[in-house]
Amino acid sequence: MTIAADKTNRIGLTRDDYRGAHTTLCAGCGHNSITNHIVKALHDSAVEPHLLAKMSGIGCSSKATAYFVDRAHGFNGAHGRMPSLATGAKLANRELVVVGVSGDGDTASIGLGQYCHMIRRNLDITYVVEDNGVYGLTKGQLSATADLGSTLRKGRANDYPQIDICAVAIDLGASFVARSFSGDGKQLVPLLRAALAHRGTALLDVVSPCVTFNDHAGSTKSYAYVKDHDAPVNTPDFIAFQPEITVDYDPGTVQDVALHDGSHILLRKLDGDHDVRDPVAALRALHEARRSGEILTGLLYADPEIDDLCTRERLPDRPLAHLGIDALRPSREQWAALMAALV
Amino acid sequence: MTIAADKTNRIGLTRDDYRGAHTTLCAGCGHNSITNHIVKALHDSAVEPHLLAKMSGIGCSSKATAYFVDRAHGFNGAHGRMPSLATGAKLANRELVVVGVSGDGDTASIGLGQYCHMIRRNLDITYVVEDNGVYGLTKGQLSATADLGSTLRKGRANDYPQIDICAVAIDLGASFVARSFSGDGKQLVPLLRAALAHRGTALLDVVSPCVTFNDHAGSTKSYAYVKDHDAPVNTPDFIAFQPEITVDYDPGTVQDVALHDGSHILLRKLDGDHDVRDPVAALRALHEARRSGEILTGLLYADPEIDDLCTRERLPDRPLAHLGIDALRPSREQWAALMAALV
Amino acid sequence: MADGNVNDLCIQAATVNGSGSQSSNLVITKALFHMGIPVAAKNVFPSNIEGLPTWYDIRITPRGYQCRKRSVDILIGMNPATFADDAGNVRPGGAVIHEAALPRVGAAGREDVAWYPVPFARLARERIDAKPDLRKYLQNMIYVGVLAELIGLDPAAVERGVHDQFRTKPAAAELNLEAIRLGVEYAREHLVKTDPFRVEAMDGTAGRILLDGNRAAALGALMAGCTVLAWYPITPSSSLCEALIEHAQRFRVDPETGERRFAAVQAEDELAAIGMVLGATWAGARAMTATSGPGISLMAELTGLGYYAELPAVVVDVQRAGPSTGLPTRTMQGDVAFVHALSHGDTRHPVLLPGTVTEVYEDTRRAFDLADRLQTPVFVLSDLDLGMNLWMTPPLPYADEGIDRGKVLDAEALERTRDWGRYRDVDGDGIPYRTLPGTPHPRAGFLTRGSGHDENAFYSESPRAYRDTMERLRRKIDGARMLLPAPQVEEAGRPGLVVAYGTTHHAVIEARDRLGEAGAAVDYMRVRGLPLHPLVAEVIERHERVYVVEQNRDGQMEAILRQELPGTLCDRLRGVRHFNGVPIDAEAIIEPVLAGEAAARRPPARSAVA
Amino acid sequence: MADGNVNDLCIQAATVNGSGSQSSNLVITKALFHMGIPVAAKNVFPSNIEGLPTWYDIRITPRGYQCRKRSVDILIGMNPATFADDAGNVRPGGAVIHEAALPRVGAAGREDVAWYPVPFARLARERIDAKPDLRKYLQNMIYVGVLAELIGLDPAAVERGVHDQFRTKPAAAELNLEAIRLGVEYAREHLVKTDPFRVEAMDGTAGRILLDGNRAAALGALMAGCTVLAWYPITPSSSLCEALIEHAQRFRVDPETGERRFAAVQAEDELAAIGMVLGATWAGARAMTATSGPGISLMAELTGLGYYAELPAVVVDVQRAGPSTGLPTRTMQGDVAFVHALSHGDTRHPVLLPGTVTEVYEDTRRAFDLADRLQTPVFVLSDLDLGMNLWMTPPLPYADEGIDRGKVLDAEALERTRDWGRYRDVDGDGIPYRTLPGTPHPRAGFLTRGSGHDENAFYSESPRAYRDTMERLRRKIDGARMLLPAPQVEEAGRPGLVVAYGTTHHAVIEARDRLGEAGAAVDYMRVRGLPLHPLVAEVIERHERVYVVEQNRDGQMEAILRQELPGTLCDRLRGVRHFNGVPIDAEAIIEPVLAGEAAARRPPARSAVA
Ligand SMILES: Cc1ncc(C[n+]2csc(CCOP(=O)(O)OP(=O)(O)O)c2C)c(N)n1
Ligand SMILES: Cc1ncc(C[n+]2csc(CCOP(=O)(O)OP(=O)(O)O)c2C)c(N)n1
Ligand code: SF4
Ligand code: SF4
Ligand SMILES: [Mg+2]
Ligand SMILES: [Mg+2]
Repeated sequence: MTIAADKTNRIGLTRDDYRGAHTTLCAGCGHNSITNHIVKALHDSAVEPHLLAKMSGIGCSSKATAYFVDRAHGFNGAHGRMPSLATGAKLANRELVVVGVSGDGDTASIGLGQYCHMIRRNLDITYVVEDNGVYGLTKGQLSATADLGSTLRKGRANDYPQIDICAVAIDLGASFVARSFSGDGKQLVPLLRAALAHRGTALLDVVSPCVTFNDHAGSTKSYAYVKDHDAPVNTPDFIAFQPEITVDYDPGTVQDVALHDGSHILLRKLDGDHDVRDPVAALRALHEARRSGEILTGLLYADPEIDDLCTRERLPDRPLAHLGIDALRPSREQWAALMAALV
Repeated sequence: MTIAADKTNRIGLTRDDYRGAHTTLCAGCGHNSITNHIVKALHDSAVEPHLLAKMSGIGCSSKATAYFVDRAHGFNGAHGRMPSLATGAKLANRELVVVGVSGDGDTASIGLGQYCHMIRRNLDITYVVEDNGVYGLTKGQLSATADLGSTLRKGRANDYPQIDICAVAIDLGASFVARSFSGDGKQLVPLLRAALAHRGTALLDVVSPCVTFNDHAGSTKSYAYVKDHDAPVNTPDFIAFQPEITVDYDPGTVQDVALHDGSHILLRKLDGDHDVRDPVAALRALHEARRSGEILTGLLYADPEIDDLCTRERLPDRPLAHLGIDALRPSREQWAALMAALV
Repeated sequence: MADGNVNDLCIQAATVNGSGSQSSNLVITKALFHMGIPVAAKNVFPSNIEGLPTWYDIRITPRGYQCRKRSVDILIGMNPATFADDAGNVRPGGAVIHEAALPRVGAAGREDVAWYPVPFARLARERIDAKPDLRKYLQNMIYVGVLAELIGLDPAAVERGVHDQFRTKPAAAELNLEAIRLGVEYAREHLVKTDPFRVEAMDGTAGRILLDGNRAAALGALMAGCTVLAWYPITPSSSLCEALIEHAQRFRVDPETGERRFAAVQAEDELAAIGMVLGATWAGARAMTATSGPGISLMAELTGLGYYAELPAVVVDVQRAGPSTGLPTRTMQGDVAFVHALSHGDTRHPVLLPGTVTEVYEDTRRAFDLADRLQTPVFVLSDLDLGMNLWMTPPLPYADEGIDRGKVLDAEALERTRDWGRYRDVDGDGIPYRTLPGTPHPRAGFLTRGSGHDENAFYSESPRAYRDTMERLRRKIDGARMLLPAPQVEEAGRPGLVVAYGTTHHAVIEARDRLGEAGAAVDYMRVRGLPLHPLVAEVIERHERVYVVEQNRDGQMEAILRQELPGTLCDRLRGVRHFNGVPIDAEAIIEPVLAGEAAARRPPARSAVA
Repeated sequence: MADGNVNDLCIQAATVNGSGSQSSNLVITKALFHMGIPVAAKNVFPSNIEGLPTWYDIRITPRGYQCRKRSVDILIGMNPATFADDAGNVRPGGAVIHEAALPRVGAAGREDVAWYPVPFARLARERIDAKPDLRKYLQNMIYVGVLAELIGLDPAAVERGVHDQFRTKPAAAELNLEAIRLGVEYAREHLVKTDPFRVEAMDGTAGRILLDGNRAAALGALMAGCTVLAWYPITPSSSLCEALIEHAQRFRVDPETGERRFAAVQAEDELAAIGMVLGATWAGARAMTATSGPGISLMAELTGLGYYAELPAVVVDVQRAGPSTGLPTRTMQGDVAFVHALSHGDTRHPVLLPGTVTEVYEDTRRAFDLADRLQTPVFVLSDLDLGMNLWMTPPLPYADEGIDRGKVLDAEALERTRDWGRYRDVDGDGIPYRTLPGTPHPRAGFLTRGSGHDENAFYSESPRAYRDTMERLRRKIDGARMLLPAPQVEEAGRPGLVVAYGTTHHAVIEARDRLGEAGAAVDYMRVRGLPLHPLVAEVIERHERVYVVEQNRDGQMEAILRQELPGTLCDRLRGVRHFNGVPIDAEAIIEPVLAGEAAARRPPARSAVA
């Protein structure tokens, strides 16, 4: 353990308190950078480690839950099935801050059905897809997010169009959709913090190069390609809820999205007219970017008004998992009446 | 067997030659109407019965494959897994004309992943979703295509937004996306014929009221609701490939989509500016209709240029299933060389 | 009229589904019940919504047998498609009430039964003033009246039955009563009774209720404090989930805030359903799902995750017939072996085998305790017969005991524990201690995973850690033998023993009585859970011939017995198997057992010489 | 130096994965092979891409044993994380070549082994002119040179090994050879050999090739005329699919048009993969998938569909360790029971159990014939050890026979058949005749379904139709007993019998020799398929003690045997089980068998008195 040179956050924890086991991923893997950004965001947002639930599927990316916040509970589940595990966990204990880490194979291939239905339910989760366009852990097969025509290291070109998980999410009525790049902490950390503050499914599709299997020329998920084709639509700034602070900005250049917990995400518009409240505009931008080979990053769409799963299910504030048996059984009288009515 | 009063089609068959077993669905079920429209379309398009492959999942809708074209082969598979069965069948024998019939539960719940990946691969199939917003066969639970707020017969309101399988399909790069209504044969039959002529996945989301579980006030998939809220974007006319015929039309009001086999689908525009070649426009229209409670029908989007699965896989014209073993084994010489190279 | 024909008959209504006949049949069932006459009802229905043949058997026996009877005494023949076949099943001397318009061809031309033609359609058309679709339903209600008149149903009991059935719709009740009166009247005026069957009020249903197993299981879950239900509709388990939702809605909603102390999610499929259950139990709730065959197959992978990562889960499998889609509305005991070792690799899951409504209530309730105690998925194996038919049963008892949440360490307990390891076998029972997410203690957190791990829940590929974990898991599940219900044994030192489980029980009860009357009495043991209780082998040991009766083709329980019994005992096992989708009846047991017992009594040498 | 140390040793390279050591190990393996020395290589690698411990065992025995050896003669210790443990496994008198910088603490301080420290890192840094990441790889190549010098590898053979390994990259070959020379040089100058191990060229590999089972299986599929592969990547089966694609690319592409006589689809998951396979075989192609444990679980539902709708399919299960994700890169025989009865309801699937590279080639090839003949899914059970390790094997024979497509009626045959019914048992073997979609005949069409159906493929809920179909299916799969390979039996009238299957074979071979030397010779039977061949019971009948050796915890084959054997034979079975993820070795068998045989020889009474 290194001694924390870090300053402490609102709940008195240092950055080191948010670290996890040593990574066993490849040196240079984008996933490792994302881990670091997650650590920073969790620390900055002062998430209580014991309330954090780290969920993942199977893949190099999914292993990453082991590499941050040792103290928290985590569940490295089964391939493609993390959304259902996370759904159950949140239903059982809505106090948990659920952070999911998945891969593009995990989410867009085997897990696509669960992914879509999680979005439909608007499960309150920060859902990070570490998107490298390949199956890292099984040694470099193409994934469904690989772009049409992009090539594998061994030269095979992809004959199938990519599944754009951001576009699909917007179409399914997602409440928070962003894309970013593992190498861009300045953009990713505020997005992560906003996602944590958002009540609902916050999708972060983070392009995360696989240095071992998909970082060569011909790949559209390589460090070089992303750096060259990154087209940010906005620069996000995250303002945590602090009642006394007011922020001054020019509404012409900044869009302010107020989140449920009183936080704000301020978006400095780069692409003149990108309105994060307009789903069709976001879809248009994504379609156009796809055509031009650009990777649109930033907060693409947000609607903090949509009820999340637990709200829809009208769950009490007290976690279901904490209810005693007396609160759950019908009374003796109710039971007797029930039995009496059964002919 | 009734005696065919029908006239014969190009290959000398009457409408009766395209009929199947007697339906066991409820009287008045929208699915039965669709069956009739399918019979008409297959007859009109003179599909060879023995080349037809009728594929389905499980549900009232999926049973419908038994109720048309007795002579054809069919596969009433497993719940939600029809796309994979159809994919295998087409790979094995690309001469087959594959018609899939599914339900909204079958496609949008358990089968959503396979559905999306079928679209991504652009499997050459006419994929009909008989969409009633409920699970008919299991007695009336809400499905994922039920609109937010629509109510079940027993009064429970739907807390979750619908999955718009047309929008999702367009976002996944589908090559042919249409919506229609079981009661509107004039619109549906030409769409079916165009879908049969189209080489690629042709999605037909056909609203098909369930008279037993979802045809009451409060439902947005009832006969009454659909009749009141049907908003056709175009009136399709199908012109089968006949070299000598030329069609006259005013390009301002009609959009002509030429299909791979030389057929044309002529779309009389109703909604002034709906361009079926523009995916973003289609998405916009769908989003707007959803907001206003309208049901957009007609051909929403088409791109006949996209390669279908068998083309992408560069399969020979001769079906793989018909290749003899000699065409498949390496020669003795090749084998010997292969063995010699293995140290 | 022989007295044996009083309160001893089987009535079968052969109708078309979606025609409202279900209400008519329930009215008859409930009227009999209100007359104090024990009834057993079996609904044999098709896998569609409207227009296919359906049969409803109402069996009345003075001894209260609850199993199916093979032959029919009174047929109510309403379905043209099956009329001839149905008439063929009526026993000689029986009776047939039928739509007069049906052609009397084939077996429907038999002369050894009494025929009561009734022009139901015409009566409905001419005498009932209602909209056409309603009239279609009411037409079937007429046969209730005809039957009532013929066998002597008490009009007051019939009226109560109608009111039970249309509790919330008084107008409908009135219309239906009218239709019934029409039937009574017609029978009185036009039919001459020539059959011997009748019923008389008795005192055989006091202290009983009518209840289906699915609702009972739902009540068990409610009573156990289940707070998360994740499910996907599938016959015949849907009604279990729907009943649980209904009762949670009734008992778990805060009247002021509308808040629900219960979450029920209709998942997108069964993979998601079991995933949600595991996520919920991981986070500390009691959670369950219910499904049937195809759903079980889809839950295979995640059940293995639950086993290896050691998470509680309750899965009720309401079994139906067949591999694949099979016969979704028919019954079977076909998942026993599959469920017991569900998932790839070495796995083994505790299985509860209820045979009655009370048991499926208790077993479902206790499954939550077992799952929490053992930290593993637990299966409750019901079937369509138990789950979807109405059974006479004593009212379900209120649960007096508390619940067992098993070895969970909260922050305080953790503070007292110096050296906690998630997967350490501290107590020698193979069961480790767990903490729940959200526990406010810096040492509470760990990573749950389905990949290799050591005692401290760290990732590990160590051969030793892997083997040790697998050995411990074996010990843990082995320990369940003593936690599961012991077999129910009825022994009187006879050399023959019937072994059965689940709903096969009811046919065994009748078979045993009749075997006894035939001079071939046998002992009986009903297995109540897997892995097997030690008593099972002991009881088998005391018998020479052991008939393992089950409702599947492959003798799945027999195979499980063979895995555990010494060879000498294996050789005593004889499989008796019934697998056509309809519930097993006594004959299916009596015949092979009688043959087996007779062969054993016959001195072998003598017969060879003679 | 004792002669016993010539060509009789086990070399273990303990490295970090992703560091290029795999190439070094393959060069050593191939160099030995080129010297004519029989080798057996076992790669024990982690489930990640870079940075975790990995071991590569190269075993050389004059007798050509191909199983793992428990102790290590020469360790090449390169991994700081495991160095002490690795050193502990070296047998007394063994040798350790190691990175000089590694601390000699714990077992790494032993004095009973020879230590050969080499400053690999420094040598690479100072003496190799390459980019840093390449240098990391080359550093491991140095140990090839050190080892070569110490044990006497023929430089020409090493060079051939390098060229084999870098066939397409001559520049890389040169760089690697340079690194090797560096190692040779260093050893010559700085190390004094004090261990006894050395190798000498011999004639033990003539007519053999080195091949992994996955590639062999792929070649079997190619030879069988498989045209559709649907797969989802999963270790350890991915390389099978990739090999099949590679060879199809080589032999099935029309050089002119680029057309492929083969379709390979990477499915979205295993449910889709098996679905595509069933769709393809339904439409008349030969189709397969390959997967491992979790994938098998996900294929459960559709396998049942294949069984009940009677569709061919070939599924190769390359087994790995554990329930759930388990140990993805370790070996096991843990799916035998699950696969044999995969899916809910009553099901049973033929299973082939190859133990060698040749067998996995032949079995995969024949699985297509079997699947077509029986119209049912057929499983080939390989494992990681067989699939992913290199084995010495004779070249795979070209298939001389044609293929058996089973009972398929084309239009002509249909025309001759008056009264065809898809599911009719015409020949009494339970196997019906099928037609394929696209058959130009008006009577060819029918609807395939997983729901109840009668002989004519019509939808049916008839109890009789259901039962008859299930009975026929049982007969059909029962008939497979005679179609599957017979057990391989080596009998010499001894009272003890070892029963094994799959790769356990190789450890049995060594164990038998050594048991014989210890005066406890046993007979041997290797089961080659399920359902069991009748010979299996016959052979067991002739033995008093039967050791069922398998690589799983629950004795899955033993349980299958118990289901079929008479009780007296069941009592002769004794389970010998190994399940830690590394391939079984001879010791694991010798110990229990020796104990069992010794106990049997000891006269019980005498010892009690003495
Ligand atoms: C059911 C199942 N099928 C296949 C696998 C094998 N598998 C492990 S990880 C993985 C894909 C990983 O790709 P991705 O999700 O993109 O993660 P990455 O490694 O690229 O970060 C696969 C197919 C599995 N574990 N389970
Ligand atoms: C794996 C599996 N789960 C559940 C079922 C039960 N089931 C049969 S049909 C159906 C839903 C049918 O709904 P839909 O697809 O909308 O068809 P509809 O009946 O409405 O036409 C379900 C859940 C099943 N057959 N298989
Ligand atoms: S293989 Fe790729 S994704 Fe996996 S750890 Fe290495 S670089 Fe990252
Ligand atoms: S239940 Fe609904 S969907 Fe099913 S057949 Fe009847 S009307 Fe159609
Ligand atoms: Mg990836
Ligand atoms: Mg539906």
